[in-house]
Amino acid sequence: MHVLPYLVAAYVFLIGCYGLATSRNLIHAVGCLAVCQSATYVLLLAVGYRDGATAPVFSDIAPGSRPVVDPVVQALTLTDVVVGATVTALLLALTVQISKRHGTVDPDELRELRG
Amino acid sequence: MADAVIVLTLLAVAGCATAAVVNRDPARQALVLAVLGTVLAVLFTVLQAPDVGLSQLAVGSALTPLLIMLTVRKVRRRSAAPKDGRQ
Amino acid sequence: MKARSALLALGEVVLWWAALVVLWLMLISTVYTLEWAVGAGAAGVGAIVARIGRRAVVRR
Amino acid sequence: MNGWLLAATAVLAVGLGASLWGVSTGPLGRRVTAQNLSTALLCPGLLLLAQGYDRTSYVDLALLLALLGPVGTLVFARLLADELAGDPPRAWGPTWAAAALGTVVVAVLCAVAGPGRAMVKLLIVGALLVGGNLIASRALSGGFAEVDRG
Amino acid sequence: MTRRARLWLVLLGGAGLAALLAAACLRLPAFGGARHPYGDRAVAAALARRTANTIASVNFDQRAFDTMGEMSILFAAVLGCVVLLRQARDEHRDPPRPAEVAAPVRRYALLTLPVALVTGLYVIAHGQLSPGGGFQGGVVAATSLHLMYLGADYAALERVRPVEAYEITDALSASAYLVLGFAGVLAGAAFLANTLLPLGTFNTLSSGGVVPLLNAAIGMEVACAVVVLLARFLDQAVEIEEESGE
Repeated sequence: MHVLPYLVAAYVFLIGCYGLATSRNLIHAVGCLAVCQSATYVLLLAVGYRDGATAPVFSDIAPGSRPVVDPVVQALTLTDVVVGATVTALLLALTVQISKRHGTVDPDELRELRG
Repeated sequence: MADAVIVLTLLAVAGCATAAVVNRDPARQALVLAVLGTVLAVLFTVLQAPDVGLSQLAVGSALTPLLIMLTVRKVRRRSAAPKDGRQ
Repeated sequence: MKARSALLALGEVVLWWAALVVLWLMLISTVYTLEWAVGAGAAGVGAIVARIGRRAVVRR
Repeated sequence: MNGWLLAATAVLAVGLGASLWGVSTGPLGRRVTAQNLSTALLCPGLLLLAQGYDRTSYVDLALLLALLGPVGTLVFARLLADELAGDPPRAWGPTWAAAALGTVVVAVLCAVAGPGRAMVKLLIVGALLVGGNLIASRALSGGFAEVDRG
Repeated sequence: MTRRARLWLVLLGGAGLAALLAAACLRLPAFGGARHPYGDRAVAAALARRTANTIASVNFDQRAFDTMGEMSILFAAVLGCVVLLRQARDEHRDPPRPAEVAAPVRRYALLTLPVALVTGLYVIAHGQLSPGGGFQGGVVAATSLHLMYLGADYAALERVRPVEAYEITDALSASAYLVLGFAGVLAGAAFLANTLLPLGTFNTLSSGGVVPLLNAAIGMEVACAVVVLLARFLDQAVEIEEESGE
């Protein structure tokens, strides 16, 4: 239990990398990159967790009444999620452009085209 | 008890990530990614990060699938269209 | 006829606005003046978009 | 130590397992149905978690999932309409079961919350969840039959 | 390099990386530990500025400058998409035929659109109080508009969403963030310092000084950015056709 979240984050990152390296379709590769990104979210939030604590949001509890988890990593992750989505969009736009220019989205075929 | 639900969601995230990688068809992968987004949101809730959970829900449940499916449609329509001279 | 349709449109927007203000009041936890103002503004935006959306679907 | 968390764990275990298994195997129709059911099964879990952690502000998560989950399913229903047209998924049994689960959870939580603004919020979440899921199922089983492209 | 050789290379490198990651994981502080020095200080600072949601305080007060960086990444990514997905010279627009959607789905879309929009605005407005904020609410509000495409058709969506207006609002709200930052400089404090406005009463909409305003600016920016982004993708997927006889 003490290392399980970290190991899950590492596993998700590695499986995403494996998918990226073996992908036959650029759209699938972008999806694998999204999986890699989610590994960072899991890692960051796992670092900030505290046993028996609750969220550092005091709209419905009195400050100091309960222990709270680390807000700094949550703030890092929160912006990362939305910005990650726009980066995914940028990569998908590149994929559309590649498909227009070369007529394929298979990285192996693209490599052959370059020569 | 709180630990049980954390372990459960962590394993679900790992399983979902594996499924997202091994489903090679982009449309099917987008379906798995939509579920992965929701599962991640649940994980963030049990890790006491509702803000991040909201962010993940907003992005993962509708926005990312829409982007991927629109790209899939564009790429498929191109390859279904009559081939031009460059190929 | 034009005045009547304008009246109907206004009625629709006002109905949506009222419904959305009620929705806003149900989402929040404590009610005070600024909350009313922000809620009314947001509900106004929602009501106008609802009206434009319905017209875009019906009038084709 | 906390009955609500226990209930949430049970609901989440069923929901996560079923949606994960359904979405990663089988024909396309079943996968889309599983994606739709993941919303219907995980949203009650989130509501129970909010109650279990004794944080009313966590209800916003369930609200957003109830709003956006069906939207996500509509995306797939619309953009996969061609592929789904040949074999429209008709899974009304699981759909009604998930809707019943959502209704029961919302009803129990409403009874605990007592009359007030929190109860109305829960009812809104429940209405959006059940309505959204039924509509999304309807959309999957031929809601976009006349859409060829666009 | 053949596929097989590449796979072996990936597996070899992956195994090495996995070993290193596992070793690092074992040395990390145990999950759920009680020691969070930065977190405790951030909570204290947020409460001192009367911001109920500590995460919003970290994003828009303590680390407001970093959030400006995030915002510029967002802005640049959207700009990149607009450039990449513009209509090329050898393409033409072919408006799609009106679609007939099943009546219950259309009614659902028309009813849910305002509800989702108001919920998105609620999430933005209460960002510094309850979970939520500009990033989340902006995405929800932008997504809600696209119910018009899902429940009706592309022409209906374009009625609700004049893209030019959203492009302008995107730029305006991004500059609003900067202007709020420079207002701090003009007032004699640092860039983006939270000294401009009274801190207000804890747990109300006007608490936290400049946090609600920055939050609203980000909300508008994200909402408009997502709308513009999706507009480009929808244009490409639905409307823009290549000239067939090239």
